[in-house]
Amino acid sequence: MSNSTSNTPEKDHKSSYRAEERRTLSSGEEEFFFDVKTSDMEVNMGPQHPATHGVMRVLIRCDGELVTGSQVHLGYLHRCAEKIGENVEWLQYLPYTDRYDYLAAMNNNLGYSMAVEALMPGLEIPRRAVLLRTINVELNRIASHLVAYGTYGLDIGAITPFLYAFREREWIQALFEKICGARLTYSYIRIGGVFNDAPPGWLKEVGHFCDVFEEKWKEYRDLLALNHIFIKRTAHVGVIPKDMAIDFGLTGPMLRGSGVDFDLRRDMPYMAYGEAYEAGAFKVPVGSGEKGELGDSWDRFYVRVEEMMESIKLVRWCLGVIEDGPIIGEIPKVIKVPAGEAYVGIENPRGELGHYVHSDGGKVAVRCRVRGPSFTNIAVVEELMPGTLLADSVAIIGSTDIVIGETDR
Amino acid sequence: MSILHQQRAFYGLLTLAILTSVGYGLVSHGAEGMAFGFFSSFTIAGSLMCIWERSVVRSAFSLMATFMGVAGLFLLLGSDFLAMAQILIYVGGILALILFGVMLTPPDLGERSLPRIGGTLVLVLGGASLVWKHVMDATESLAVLPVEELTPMTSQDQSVGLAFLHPEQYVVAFELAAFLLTVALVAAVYIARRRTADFEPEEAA
Amino acid sequence: MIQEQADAVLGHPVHPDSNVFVRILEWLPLPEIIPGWVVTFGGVMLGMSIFLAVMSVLVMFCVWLERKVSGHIQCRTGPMYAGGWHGWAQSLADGVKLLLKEDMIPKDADRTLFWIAPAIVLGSIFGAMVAFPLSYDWWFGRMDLGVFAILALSSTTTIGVVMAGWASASKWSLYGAMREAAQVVAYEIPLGLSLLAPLFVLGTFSLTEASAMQSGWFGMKWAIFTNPFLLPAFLIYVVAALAETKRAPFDLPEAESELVAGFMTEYSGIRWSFFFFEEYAAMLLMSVLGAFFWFGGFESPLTGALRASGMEDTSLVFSLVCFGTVLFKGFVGIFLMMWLRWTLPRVRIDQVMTMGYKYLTPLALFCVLGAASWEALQHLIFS
Amino acid sequence: MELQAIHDTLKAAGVVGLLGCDEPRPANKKEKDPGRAGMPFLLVDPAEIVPLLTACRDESRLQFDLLIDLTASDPAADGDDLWVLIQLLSLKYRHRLAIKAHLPKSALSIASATAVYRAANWHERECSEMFGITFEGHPDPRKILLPDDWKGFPLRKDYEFPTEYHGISCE
Repeated sequence: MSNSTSNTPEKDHKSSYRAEERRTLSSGEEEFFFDVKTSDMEVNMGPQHPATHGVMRVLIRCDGELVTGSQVHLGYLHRCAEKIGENVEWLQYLPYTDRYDYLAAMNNNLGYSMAVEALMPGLEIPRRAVLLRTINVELNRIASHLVAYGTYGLDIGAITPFLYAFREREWIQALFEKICGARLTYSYIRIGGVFNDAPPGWLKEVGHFCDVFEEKWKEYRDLLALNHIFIKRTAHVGVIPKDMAIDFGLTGPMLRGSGVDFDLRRDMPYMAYGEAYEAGAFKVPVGSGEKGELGDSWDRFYVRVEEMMESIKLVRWCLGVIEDGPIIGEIPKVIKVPAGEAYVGIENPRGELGHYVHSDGGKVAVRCRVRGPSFTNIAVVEELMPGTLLADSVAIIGSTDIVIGETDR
Repeated sequence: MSILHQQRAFYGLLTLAILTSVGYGLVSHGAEGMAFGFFSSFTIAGSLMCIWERSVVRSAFSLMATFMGVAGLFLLLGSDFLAMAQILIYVGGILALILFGVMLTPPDLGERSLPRIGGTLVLVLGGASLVWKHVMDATESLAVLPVEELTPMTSQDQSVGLAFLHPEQYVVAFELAAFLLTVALVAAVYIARRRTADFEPEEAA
Repeated sequence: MIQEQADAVLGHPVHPDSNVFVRILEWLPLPEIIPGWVVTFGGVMLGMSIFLAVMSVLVMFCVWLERKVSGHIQCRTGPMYAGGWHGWAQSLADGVKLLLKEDMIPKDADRTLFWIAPAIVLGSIFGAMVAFPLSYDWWFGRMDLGVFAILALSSTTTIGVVMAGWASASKWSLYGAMREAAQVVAYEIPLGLSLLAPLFVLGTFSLTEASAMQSGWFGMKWAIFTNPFLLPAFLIYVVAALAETKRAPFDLPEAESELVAGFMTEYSGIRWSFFFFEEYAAMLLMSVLGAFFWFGGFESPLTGALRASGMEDTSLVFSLVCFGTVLFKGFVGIFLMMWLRWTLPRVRIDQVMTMGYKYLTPLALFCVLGAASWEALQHLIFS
Repeated sequence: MELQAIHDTLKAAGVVGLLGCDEPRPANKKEKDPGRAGMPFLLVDPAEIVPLLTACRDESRLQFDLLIDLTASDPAADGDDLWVLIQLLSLKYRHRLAIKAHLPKSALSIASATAVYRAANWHERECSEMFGITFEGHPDPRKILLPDDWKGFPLRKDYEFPTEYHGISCE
């Protein structure tokens, strides 16, 4: 406990932990200190633990409240998605993509569809389908970030924002239910387009949702992201410097939270994003170290909060340009994919979702690789944890916003 | 005799002793006697458990019974202030700190092999007879001066405060103790303070 | 001195020499044959059961209130079905459910301590509640040292919590227990110091006397209006009371996202509910204590009006009004605590410690000093 | 930058181990070639993978900062081919590079890329347990998704599904 009451300024408490570690490690010089050395304790956080957001196990070595080491164990939700991809037909695999990042199933559908479409050179996707895809994917990004917002609040101990966030998410799910009949696992975006046109009045309701959400968003930001205690808990915690983020291959809000201005939607555009960006429909929010230092948990969190607003603007833009037309390209009932291989990465709410598909011209894939962003993003946690407090480790895991279905696939 | 049996025998004897003293107090001096029997035997039982128990933490917890029993005895004497001070300082403060320190030590069961059967019997019997003797003595003294006839100590807070501040009573001792504690506190802070200058900040490395 | 002063203010002694038990026993037609100690013993038992019943009902109401308040803060309705009107029987139904649930003890747990711990927790908090007077005329246990007793006995819950955490043989429970010990030891100091400020102003440890000292200005001569240093002292008291009762944002011992459920991770059934009973009882305790020492206790414009209309302080109606007033004030405090809980995130252990030792303790000392100086100054000027 | 240009840049920088480009091509009925759709890959020599990745990362006109993915592919059960696939991404120039390295199933060993990109760590662990590739010099060669005592390499085409696991039948 003596570690907790440090008299160093609070803003660099992390570096003071680090310095202390070095002090105990370097046995060469005799330091003058009265810290009682207690035996280390190994604690299993998970597989069943509220802070691990699913069935993940983090083995933590603790000295009192101070975390001295950690090890992440995955695989509790491994469902062999890649092996299944080699055994079912192209279209049959689509519902399996819903299951890896179950909070952003639309985005997963899109990633897989785009990877297969990359192998079909003649296939053209109609404009209405492109815009419907974009609208749904962005709505799903909002829904996914709302969960990230709510559960991060929950990790920090604020329960109410979680329920507010889920209320808005519920509305998005209702919208999805109207367009495709499902609330969580949509399989809405198909190879070649989308499978169902927007029902009458749906686009109008999406516009209404945007109006309401814009107002609510300000409240949510003030309630949690700008709350003083919340800032105290997350700023300066789990700092990922720029070069470390790049070295670990982080993508999405994790990368942007560290101050790297990179977004696949803007920098390697697909669907309607290039056009939308040129029309000024959205910006890419980047962490600035506003409340703490660049790349801390608060930055990562706030990037997600701001992205929700940008997604709203994108949806608005799409609603403005959408017009009637066909919703799916010319594809046969049983899809035959020409031989070839392709890797397509798209910007998921959690980072780059990559699909590598290899076809030999047959009914099933030779190889269907899924590169889930959470899998890469969680790897950095082992590195961040030593030298933080137990409560900080929860804040760090929460700020990576992982979905276990995706790390394990 | 296994550890479990020893444990059972010990606690059985202890319970018997407590019940006996409570019962005797009740028969000889009514409700007050019963309360006295209860509190006094509780005090002694707690201290016996403290010696007997193999786990350090359980020993520490059993001290709570002792402290509470003593507080109860003070209450019985009509001295609320002392009773509450006993609970506040010993149970809420000192015991919590002892537990805090003791709990992180590894459970070393082999080390505390003091209470063997013979020693245990001696301790328990001695304790029981002590309880008995205490009850006898105390009830006799109570019989000399029944509780109803004790002058009730109204507003003890004021009498205690006045005693501390009265120049002819404890004011010098009180001030000296306060001064000593302040010096000790400042010295402790001085010794335990973190010397940030001793190791360079991380950025420099 | 203060007692005489208070007696003079009220026009009658503040401690009528009878408590609720004795009243009830006097009222019962008991035959003479029954020995005296049986009557005393029976009186104590009867009084205890009445006391437990009253307090349990209050605590159950708190649980229901918490669910309703949290529900409405979160745009839900909370319990609606059990019992009919706004789910009033929900706590009762929960209690029955918890009684019927399996009571599990982990294999490696220290069974004895695991069994005793909830009893200590519940016993100490109810012991502390005995010190509350229900009105000028009714009380359960006569306490000249009300505040002192409440602070002392409620600090014993720490031992129970630590015991529970250690006996569970779970590392998360142990963490919860250690946090509880550290937190409570740290915050007992500012809590006691912030209470010292109104104690200086009112000059008494006794709750009844403190209330009597504030009866003036038509029931509005509350301590907080008489001394400018009492407002900061009250704010410190609120923070320290939140920490003492383990309520958010200081719910570190049971931090559900970090420690699963802290010291009660391994508890189930009715034993688990004992810890919740303790939490709500402690909330009630702290709120009512605040009401007594800052917000006039039994005194309000209503009591002022009743007194002006010539009603006796010992009459039944007046006692009921007193009880209602103090309960109302207590529940306002409880509502405040709930509001905070459902709004704020949790702080970290080092921030808790820093705040307790580094800021609240010196500030509370300053308030005590200021309040005492203000009183002395007033005394010099006006006399 | 297109793949051919990247290839040329690397070649100009004196990087060894380049085996050419695997470009998509249209179907050619005369030579009975079914063609190949999709994306181009850079073919490299697995023995030179570490210096090649280092060059990709450090070469000022390429600057592939991010290792996005590292995996393998087993096209056929009867063949001896196994391909290691690496996806790189440049934040500055906004281009991607897909690398393919051929490994024979008889000698599944390749140098670990963890010294160049730390992102490779977990990807290599997964690749290793799924395909049985040994990554020389990997700092932490444990299994990651599978249980520690798992037998066989599930993503290989010649993998035989187990009939029981710890006495539990899975048929």
